[in-house]
Amino acid sequence: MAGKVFAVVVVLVTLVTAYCVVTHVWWMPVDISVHGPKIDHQIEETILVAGLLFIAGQIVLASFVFRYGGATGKPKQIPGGAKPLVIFAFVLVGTEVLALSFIGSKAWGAVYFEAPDPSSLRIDVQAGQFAYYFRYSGPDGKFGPLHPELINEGNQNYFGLDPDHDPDAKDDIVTAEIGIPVNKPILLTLHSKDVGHSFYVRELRVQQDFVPGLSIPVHFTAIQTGRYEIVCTQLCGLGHYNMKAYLSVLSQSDFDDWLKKQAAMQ
Amino acid sequence: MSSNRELTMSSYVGIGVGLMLIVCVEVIFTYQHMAPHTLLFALLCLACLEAYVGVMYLMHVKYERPILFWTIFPATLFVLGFLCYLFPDAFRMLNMRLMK
Amino acid sequence: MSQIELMVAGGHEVIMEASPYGIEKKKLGMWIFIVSDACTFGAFLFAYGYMRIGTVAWGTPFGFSSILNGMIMTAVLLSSSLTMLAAVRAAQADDGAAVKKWLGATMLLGAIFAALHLREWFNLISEGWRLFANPTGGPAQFGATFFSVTGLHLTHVITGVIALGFVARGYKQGRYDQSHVETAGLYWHFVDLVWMFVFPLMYLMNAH
Amino acid sequence: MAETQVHAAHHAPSQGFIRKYVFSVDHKIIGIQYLTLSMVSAFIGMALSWAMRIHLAYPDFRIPILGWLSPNGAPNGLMTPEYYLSLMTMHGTIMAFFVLTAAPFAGFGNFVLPIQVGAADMAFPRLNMSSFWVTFVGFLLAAATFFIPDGPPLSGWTAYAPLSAVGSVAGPGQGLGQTLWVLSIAMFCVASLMGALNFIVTTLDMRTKGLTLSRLPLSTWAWFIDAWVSLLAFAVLLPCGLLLALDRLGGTSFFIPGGLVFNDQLQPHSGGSPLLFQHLFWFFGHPEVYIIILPAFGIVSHIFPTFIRKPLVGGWKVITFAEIAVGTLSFVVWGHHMFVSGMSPFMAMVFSVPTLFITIPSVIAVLVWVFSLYGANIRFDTPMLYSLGFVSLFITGGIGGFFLAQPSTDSYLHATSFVVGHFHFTMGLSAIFATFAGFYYWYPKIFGRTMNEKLGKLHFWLSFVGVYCVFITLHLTGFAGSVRRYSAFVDDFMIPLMPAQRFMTISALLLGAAQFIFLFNAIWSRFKGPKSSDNPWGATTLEWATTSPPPFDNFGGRQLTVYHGPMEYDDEASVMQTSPEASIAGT
Repeated sequence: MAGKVFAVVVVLVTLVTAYCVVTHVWWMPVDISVHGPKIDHQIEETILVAGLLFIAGQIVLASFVFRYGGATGKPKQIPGGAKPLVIFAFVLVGTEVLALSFIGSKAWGAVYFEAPDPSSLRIDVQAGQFAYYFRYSGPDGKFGPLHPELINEGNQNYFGLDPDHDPDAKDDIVTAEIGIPVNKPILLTLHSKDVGHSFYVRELRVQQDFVPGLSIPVHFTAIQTGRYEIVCTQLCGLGHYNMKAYLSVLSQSDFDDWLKKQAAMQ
Repeated sequence: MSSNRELTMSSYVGIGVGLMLIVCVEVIFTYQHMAPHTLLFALLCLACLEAYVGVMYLMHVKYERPILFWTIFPATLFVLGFLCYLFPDAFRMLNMRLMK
Repeated sequence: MSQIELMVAGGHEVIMEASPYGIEKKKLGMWIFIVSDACTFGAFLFAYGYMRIGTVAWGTPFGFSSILNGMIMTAVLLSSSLTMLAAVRAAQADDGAAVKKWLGATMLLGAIFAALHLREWFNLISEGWRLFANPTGGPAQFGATFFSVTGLHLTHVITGVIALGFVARGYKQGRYDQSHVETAGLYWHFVDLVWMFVFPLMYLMNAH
Repeated sequence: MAETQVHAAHHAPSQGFIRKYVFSVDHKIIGIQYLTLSMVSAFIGMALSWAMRIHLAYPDFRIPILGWLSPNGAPNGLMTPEYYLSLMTMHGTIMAFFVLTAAPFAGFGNFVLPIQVGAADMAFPRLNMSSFWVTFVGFLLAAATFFIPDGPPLSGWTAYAPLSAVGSVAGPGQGLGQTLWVLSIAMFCVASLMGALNFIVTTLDMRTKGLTLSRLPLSTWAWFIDAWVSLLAFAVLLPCGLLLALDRLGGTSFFIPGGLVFNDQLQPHSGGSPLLFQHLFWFFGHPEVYIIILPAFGIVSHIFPTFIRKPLVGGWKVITFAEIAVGTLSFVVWGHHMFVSGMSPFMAMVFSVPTLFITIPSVIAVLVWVFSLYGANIRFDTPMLYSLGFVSLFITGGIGGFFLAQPSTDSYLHATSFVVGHFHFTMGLSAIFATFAGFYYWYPKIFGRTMNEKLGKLHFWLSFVGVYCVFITLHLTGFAGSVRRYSAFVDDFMIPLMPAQRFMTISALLLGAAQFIFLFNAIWSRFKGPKSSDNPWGATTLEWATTSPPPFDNFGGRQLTVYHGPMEYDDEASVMQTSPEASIAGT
């Protein structure tokens, strides 16, 4: 009895899980990046491969428990013993994981090993407890150097810029939201002023930690306008849950206007 | 239990003197103005040689059953070998640092 | 007969599976400890290497006098390994007086090593080196790595000297036998061999 | 000779309550102490998870006891975000270290392993006692953080630097709380190293006549392999903890880079690397999850043959080599926790491949369990139900691994609740289920009484269904991008997921409530349960060849000789390992 109940429960759980995954009850938001389809494709591929293993494993478990629960008489081993099982694991699972790592590396390489487009718009991102700040280089195309000792939230010097002494810093535009033009390659430089943070935009399929002390480059191209949430996914302290900013993907003309407006507010 | 019959005290003294000589060679190397990584490589090789001699003779593994050798060396070298995986990030720390 | 009585009467292998290693279980235990401790030291040295690679302009604070001091320390520690071997041989020959003499010599050499090492430490400290400070104005990582790595080693040496004292006392009182001396010897040689890495990496790589 | 006399002196049964039950060198008492400690820890950890789940789904709900525990963290019982993080940190720490590492390995291992190898005690009984008491001090240090003014640390069980390294400027709890945490973990490391050393030597050197390695019970094999993994992994966590302590207390900058600014104040540190901390931590951290799951493999492999009445397919070899492969590979995959951490993207691929390949030995282990059921006569006593539950949970958990092992897919799913669901299945609940299996299985041996079957089965069904309700939902919300370690869902994105959050909270409350059935059963059966025979399950290994509970020296002065492997089952018939009768299953 217990065995039959167990089998039924396992099958039910498997079917419900599979149903939820297949019908996308809760699912990834639509991708808005150029590289995203590769990642989405990889996830689909993995769902197929892993999902089949999941269903097969649970169903075989359930059916054996159902069939042999409370059986009597002389027990027997599966014909052939363990050898076919080991061969199965090596050949089938081995092929699967080889394929996944091969295709997966290509998806990963497409994101991380491709050099950023030289015409990219460069934006400097600084994360701190518990906000992001973004910096555009302004008309001169150059970022002023950073002076951590000058960082002062009170007078809104979030980056530690010294416009009085550094000419490059004079026209830098610092914003609390990030606006980017659509269909233009973007190169972010991530750095943190205090602890580890992360830059995660679900729709962009981008997640990258900020490492205190390092500048981490991230590049992507957004292909759809809209306003998207940036959230921090690296535990950064008591305000972690509330650390977020918005990414606005704008048409080129909207972006130019927006940036002008931001420059005027400096 | 195990016995030390295989080595006499004077051969131990010889090993001790040999190890000290290797240390002297290390010191001489240090003052040859080699490139740091060449020096590091040379020093590490010599240190590993010393450790090997020490473990095999002073600590007597050579005269124990081979399984002892095959237990301690693979386990230790496995851990130390794979810890090398963290060095690429040390170079990242050098090359991608925020503050020059 | 109980298991214990049997062991007393017939020895280990009549009633138990032979150890695959054919050595005393406490010696095996010491070997296992050494494997783990080697990884601990290794991780410290890897952290040092990581810092060293990742730091611009590390600086090399040791002059020849420090290196010479280090060589003397190495010689002292190597000799203590030899006296330790002599103590083990004396224990195997059941020569109580010689065991006491050689263990005493080992402890003395260990203490000299510690004293020389502390002198080096105090020299550096008086020059202004700290765990977090570099008197020459360069990166502070040298002090941090040097004091922590050698501090860990020094702790091992001092622990070893104390442990040898207990072994010597136990041996004299007849509570301990030659296997205890051998086990302590393994530890002592291990501490010696760790120094064979600490010396080139912490001293020689930092000589100017 | 002196050696054996010293040995004999250890083994006179101690007189007096303190020597007998508190500072006891008897491995059985120490095993019970470990099990008790982890049971207390488990209920603390569970209470913390309740508080967190309630806060996630019903942020306005007041929990009065929290208000009493921390007037600052939860004024009037209303949890603040930072207190949520503190509870989360302590949930992770207590569960990962003091429950999952302590119970299946140190707890059952201590009680059962020496008996299974036919020894009177562990190889080093006093070392064994010290490892428990050091663990206990570690536990007290961790528990003490609840009662200090700033409360427990809030940097998660992974305590990433520099959040964990810079001190109280990084937030409440990062001062004294984090210091106590580091010391607690260092203590735990030392205790685990001593325990691992003891297990290894006991398995190698204390086996009774005839108990060759090929005849070792599968649980002993798993504890032995696990001891090696512990020995090497904790040896690296210890320096990691010491360096973190130096950063906090000695002013060094191993993990703290220069130019950090907190509250507009430049910190007096320079030159460290947060990535170094992550590497050292995960070098331990990934083997740690196998340290947790390997004893579970062993316990389940040990229980299976008893209740399917035949040997596992492939005998001892296939499952044991799979465990060795898993244990070995576990050391070369740690970087998959760091795919998006700023680690070299090339290393991400180097770590990804072995992470995927560790699936192969895991799949072999699962296939062994599942296909052993073929042609079996399965009996559904509670231990077997839990073992079957373990297999099902482990399959489900393992599937998530495919997604997190690949850097490309991980870059979307990393730090979402998908990860939380995944590791709760694979190492959390799987190991807990195996622990329950072991508990129901060995309870008659430990206390000489049997646990109530009806309550046991009820406990199983509620737990099994509850686990799936909570943790599959976590996977699904993870696909939707629900971020972990968030205390309140202020994000626009997460609001639509609130129904899922409420469902999980209610399931988790029920799942937790079911554990009180177990607690009641365990305590009640201790005093009122029916007396158990020496071998209630008809099992064959040495722990069943002695009385229940076993006498002080385990076999009442008998010296056993072993003639068979541990899986001599054929339907109703079985042959004890100690019986010279002919083999019936050919192992």
